[in-house]
Amino acid sequence: MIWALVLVPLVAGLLLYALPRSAEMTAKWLGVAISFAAFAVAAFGHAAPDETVRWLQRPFVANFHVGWSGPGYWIVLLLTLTTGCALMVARLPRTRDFVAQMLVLLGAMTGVFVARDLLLFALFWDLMLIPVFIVLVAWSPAKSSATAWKYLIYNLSGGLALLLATAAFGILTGSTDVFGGGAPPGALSNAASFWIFAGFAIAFAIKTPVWPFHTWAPDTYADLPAPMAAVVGAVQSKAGLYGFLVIGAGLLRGPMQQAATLAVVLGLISLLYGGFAALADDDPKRVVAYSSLSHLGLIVLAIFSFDPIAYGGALVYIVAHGLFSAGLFMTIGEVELREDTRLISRLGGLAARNPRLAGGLTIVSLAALGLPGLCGFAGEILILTGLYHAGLTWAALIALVPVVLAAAYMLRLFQGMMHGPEVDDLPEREDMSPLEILALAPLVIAIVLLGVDPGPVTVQVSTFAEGFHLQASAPPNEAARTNLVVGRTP
Amino acid sequence: MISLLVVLWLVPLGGALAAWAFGPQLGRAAGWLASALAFVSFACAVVLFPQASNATGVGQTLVTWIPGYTFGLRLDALSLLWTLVITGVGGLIHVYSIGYMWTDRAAARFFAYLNFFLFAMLTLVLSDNIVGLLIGWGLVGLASYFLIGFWFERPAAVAASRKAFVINVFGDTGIMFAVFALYAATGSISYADIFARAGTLPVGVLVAVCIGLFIGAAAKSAQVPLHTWLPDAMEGPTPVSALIHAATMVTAGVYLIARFAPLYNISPTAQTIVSTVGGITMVTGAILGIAQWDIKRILAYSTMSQIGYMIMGVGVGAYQAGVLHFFTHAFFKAQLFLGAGIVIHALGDEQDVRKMGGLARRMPFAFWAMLLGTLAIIGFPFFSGSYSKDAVIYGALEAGHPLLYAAGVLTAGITAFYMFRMIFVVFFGPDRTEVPDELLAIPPPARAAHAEAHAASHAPAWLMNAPVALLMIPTVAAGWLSIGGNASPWYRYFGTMFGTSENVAGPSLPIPEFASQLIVYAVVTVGVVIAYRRYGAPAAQSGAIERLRAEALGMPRALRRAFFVDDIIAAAIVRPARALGSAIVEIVDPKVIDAGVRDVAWLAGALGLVARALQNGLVRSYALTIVFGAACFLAYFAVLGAGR
Amino acid sequence: MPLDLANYVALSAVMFFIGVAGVVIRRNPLIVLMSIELMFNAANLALVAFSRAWVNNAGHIFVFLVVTVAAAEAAIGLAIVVAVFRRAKNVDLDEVAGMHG
Amino acid sequence: MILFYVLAILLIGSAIFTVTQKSPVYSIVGLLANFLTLAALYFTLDAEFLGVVQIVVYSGAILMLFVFVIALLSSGIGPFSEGPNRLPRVAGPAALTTFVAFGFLAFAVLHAPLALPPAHASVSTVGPVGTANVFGSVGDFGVALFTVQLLPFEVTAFILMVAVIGVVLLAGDAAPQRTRGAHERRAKSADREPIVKAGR
Repeated sequence: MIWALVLVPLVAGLLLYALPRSAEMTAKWLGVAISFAAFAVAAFGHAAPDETVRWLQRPFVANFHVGWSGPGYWIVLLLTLTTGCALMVARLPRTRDFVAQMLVLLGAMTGVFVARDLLLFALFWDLMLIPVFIVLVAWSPAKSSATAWKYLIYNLSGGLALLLATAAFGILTGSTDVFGGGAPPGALSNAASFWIFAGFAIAFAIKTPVWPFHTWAPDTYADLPAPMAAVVGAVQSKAGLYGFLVIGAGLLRGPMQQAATLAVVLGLISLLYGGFAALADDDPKRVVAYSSLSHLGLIVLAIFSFDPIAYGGALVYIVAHGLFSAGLFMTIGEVELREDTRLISRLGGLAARNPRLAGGLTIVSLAALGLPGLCGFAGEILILTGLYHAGLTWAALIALVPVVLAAAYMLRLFQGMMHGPEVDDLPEREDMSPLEILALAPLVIAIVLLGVDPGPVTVQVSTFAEGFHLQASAPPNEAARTNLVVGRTP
Repeated sequence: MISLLVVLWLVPLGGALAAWAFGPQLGRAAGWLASALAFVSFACAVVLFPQASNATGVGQTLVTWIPGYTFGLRLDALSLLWTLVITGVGGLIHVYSIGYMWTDRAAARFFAYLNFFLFAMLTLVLSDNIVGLLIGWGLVGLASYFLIGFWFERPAAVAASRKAFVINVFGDTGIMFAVFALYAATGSISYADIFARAGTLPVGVLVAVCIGLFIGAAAKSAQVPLHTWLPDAMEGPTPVSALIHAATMVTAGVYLIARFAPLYNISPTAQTIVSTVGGITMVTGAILGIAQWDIKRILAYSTMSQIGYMIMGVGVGAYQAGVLHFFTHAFFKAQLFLGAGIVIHALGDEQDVRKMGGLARRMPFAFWAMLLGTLAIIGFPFFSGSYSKDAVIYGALEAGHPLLYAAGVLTAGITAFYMFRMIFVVFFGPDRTEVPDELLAIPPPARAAHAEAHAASHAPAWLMNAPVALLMIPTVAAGWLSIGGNASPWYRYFGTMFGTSENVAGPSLPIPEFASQLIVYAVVTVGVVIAYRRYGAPAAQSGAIERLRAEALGMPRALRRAFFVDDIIAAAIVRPARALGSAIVEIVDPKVIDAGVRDVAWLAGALGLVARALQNGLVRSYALTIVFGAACFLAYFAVLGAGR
Repeated sequence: MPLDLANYVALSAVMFFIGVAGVVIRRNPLIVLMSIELMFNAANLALVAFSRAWVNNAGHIFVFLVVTVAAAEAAIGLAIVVAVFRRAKNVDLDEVAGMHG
Repeated sequence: MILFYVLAILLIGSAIFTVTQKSPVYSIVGLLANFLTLAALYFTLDAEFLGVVQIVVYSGAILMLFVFVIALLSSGIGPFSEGPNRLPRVAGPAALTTFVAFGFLAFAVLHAPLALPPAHASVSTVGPVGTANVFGSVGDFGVALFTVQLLPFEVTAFILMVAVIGVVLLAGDAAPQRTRGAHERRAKSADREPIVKAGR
């Protein structure tokens, strides 16, 4: 059943091209139906057992192994929900092809979050870049495909590092089917595990993004059409954090602890850097991108604090950030559809004519600035509590600065677009249609629910955090190791 | 009965959602609905009064996030007092607002915000834990933001709302620090657990937590130097100013410190900081109150000053006195604002006192309302303010802060002066409503440009007058609750909460309480007399226009710019932050970080060029390359062979 | 001075590099092909000489192979020359630079 | 020994003659001389079969091929006209590289312990069959070729067949559809999009 979550969207995405080009509505609603069906299947199938198909025996064991992990479950829910909501309001040329790409993206990303095998994970990791690249090339408003290449080069570099690290891991331990439940892999030497972790960390840091690997993100988000920006901004960036959480903290905790100081410093820089940059940019999508840099930096801090409270907060914040950034991209996209521009300096006073749109943007931007009672706050306060609890007092204190910055830049974004005197030369358009409200409503409801009670999410992560992890610094068992290393014995 | 607590808490939220979602359909009914729901909450609080008026009260557990992060409600003596004021005064202001917003298109949205504010404020005071308090803290900030920026097409309102919100979020971070420091130290967020383990906190943590909490309190309660949002917040509709920015929300800081009395009591350092900042605010607000021409800004600075009194009161440990001042202030300040609202409304949104004058004859009801409020605020004998203010001032002396005591007495005098200045300028002298701006030195953009059809309001007059009239009773009489010292109903009510007044009136005090009251009265009288001589006397009124003009032009720059606090914040924080952001977006990202990446790409391109030059298609050059390679191999083997 | 393997190998080397020079310097494809034949033969000479030295006729077999390959190479090369000549009416190697990058 | 030096001088001289001639026809004559000399050298190295093969295959077949091609091309308009030298400055480096490579090779050869054992001193040691034939004789060679080295021998057949097919395909097709100019230029690199865009 979990395989169906991955394969049905992938296959459906490819099959959509068999539809006539004019069947735009059919394609769109098919996409929406598949997304929400996936959401329902995932939501009700949280107890589904792992599914494995044999893949490789040499040079190391790898299986088509999928299953739920605590974080993966919530992120897949987030993914299917945002994809469905985003598709509902997709209005752009060549809708059929776009929906197809979205479905491929959905399948590939689901694959990333349910893969229980490192090699499979790496496979889906690279696969999920492709639809984004295609959409950047084909639907970007910009004339050149420079953004697409930038996106691809950055992320493929990460993907390459990931693949190398995976291969090294497989060859050295004999198996990549190592997420929970599998046979215990052979021990890694400290040096080897450090370099393997470095490979993973590069991929994850680029994807998240962490300063200074972030410059692809604002360009990408700015050029992607709003529905895909919502999905990519909300969920794809979580792949890096998911990796840190599951592969880093789960499998390679030893080297991860060695790298903690560096990661905390980079996380703090990301926090502040993104916050300040978001104060200045005129393009709201880039503001959201920079704010993501800031918010996700906080999650990086949380992950590298190795504190159970912070882990709970990190997962809450991962889901929360997905919800509100998807909402932000969607509402910004709707403003852009109406006014043909989205620059803060050009817009103003939209709330008078489009009060419902303003209301939607209010809620998502409030969640983004961490208003107590909405989901952003729940994650934030838990992470900060965890950071302080873990002894990272100064990090916790510095992390308070972006809280204020977030209020400043989010209000600047919101008020710049919605408030102030009406701008005369903007076209006067309809307020949100019922369909658009319907598309935003699930996100808003989730934002409020998660803000009121993140309990279910934190419970998931706490069981996960203690559930499994390989001690990389375990005493090396040479005999076991040479037995496992296939093809390298002289 | 427990479910009644939840009802009390959630009823305003229901009203807010209903008014928000069905505003257009409800029309004016939204106002009535919202008011009714506010009174429902009030009724619930009254029903719960017998059980709740002690230190334990009634409670209800709601949800758990992680172990120790358990949320619940608790209604005890302290929160009950606030609840009654919030819902009671809030209900009256709701009714008043129906009249005030009679012609506003977006009135339903206004009532949604007002009800949402009630909900948020109830969350704040009813929470039995610090995170719940923080949630309420943030939500009241949001409600305040919504209501300040209610007329969002006015740039000034938008800017003011943003400023208020950002400063309040800054305050929130202080409380956030307290949250995680306390959680780390005690493993819980509930007040009960924290206070039970308060004694085990290290001194450093304790002081840091108290300061963090006070940062939150200072931002919310407009304490120096985080006060600058409050005068700007007067951009919101006047009922909002009355409810949020005078009676309830801005006093949340007082609640916070009173709530955390067990922590402050064992941390004299924090107490000193709190009371000192309160004292400074008290004086600063009063001095700046002298320099204002906008009737609402006068009241805003007086609010700031009065909250300074309260903070000083709770800061020195005189919790009953500080909270009593909150209690009386809620009534008389609401009364003042609502009275001012009647004036402003009647004059078509004119707020500049120079454009008023002689209104006592035209609006006798507003005049009497304002006069009663003024008498209460300056501490005129037997009015409510005198009891609470005297208690606070004397409390400072009792706690051993003679300097603060002196400042309190002085501020009482200044308060008397600027309040009566307002009364005299607004209600006496010649009518200046038709005098051109130039003659009064009114700068052109200072006036609110919001010319919604308020002037032609057809709301029944009683809608606005009745709440004001009802407020007159507690404005005069609320202080009588405390007559009789420790035996009074007030002190008995809080007996279980803060213990019996620890004011051991020792012989070491230089003056007894009664003498202190007389001193205050004397100073107040001096203030009133000076105000009368400058503004009220017939001699002063004859040339009022010229004199007001001269005074406006001759105002010291420091006063006009409110001691430059805004300028300092802008120069030290806001502008550097913006500049840093611009530098990142325009320089660092494209020119530094991307440049590194571009250099890598350039290198690849350069390598490509070299490789391309080799691929010239000429067979001979390929052959030569092969030969070169062969030569290298040969050299390698020759050298290797020679080395052996 | 006794005749030894070194003489043969050195002779082979000289001949080889004469061929190399021809390939690198000449622009007439026919002469270049002949130079290649020279190089083949130089290699063959070395093979035969080594084969003789170790008294092992594997070298001879290899020479046989090389001769075959040389024949095939010459045939193909000349066919290419003919084909190029048909297209360009010219057999200057420098003119056949369509593969430049 | 004298024979060796005579043959060596002849070999080198004919090779140089081959490479330096302007006309391919003269080169072929030089090459013929070269091949014949080489055949003689093979005989001195006891490789009688190979010597014969050298004469028959090279001098008889391959050189004939060259002659045919020259004849074929000469029948058209101005054969072998040379265009401008597009690597004018390559001669120096080419000579230098060649010479250096040669130097290294010579250095290696002269420092290698290469002694020549006496002729007919032993029989071939090739293969397990080891028929007691004389080294380099036709019999010896044939036994090796058809027993131990059968696979390479078969492979040569394939090579030749592929070559025949290739030649037919290459030279046998009709006149070209169009003439491609060798001097066709690619688009300027400046017209192309840079990969990473320069800022916003």
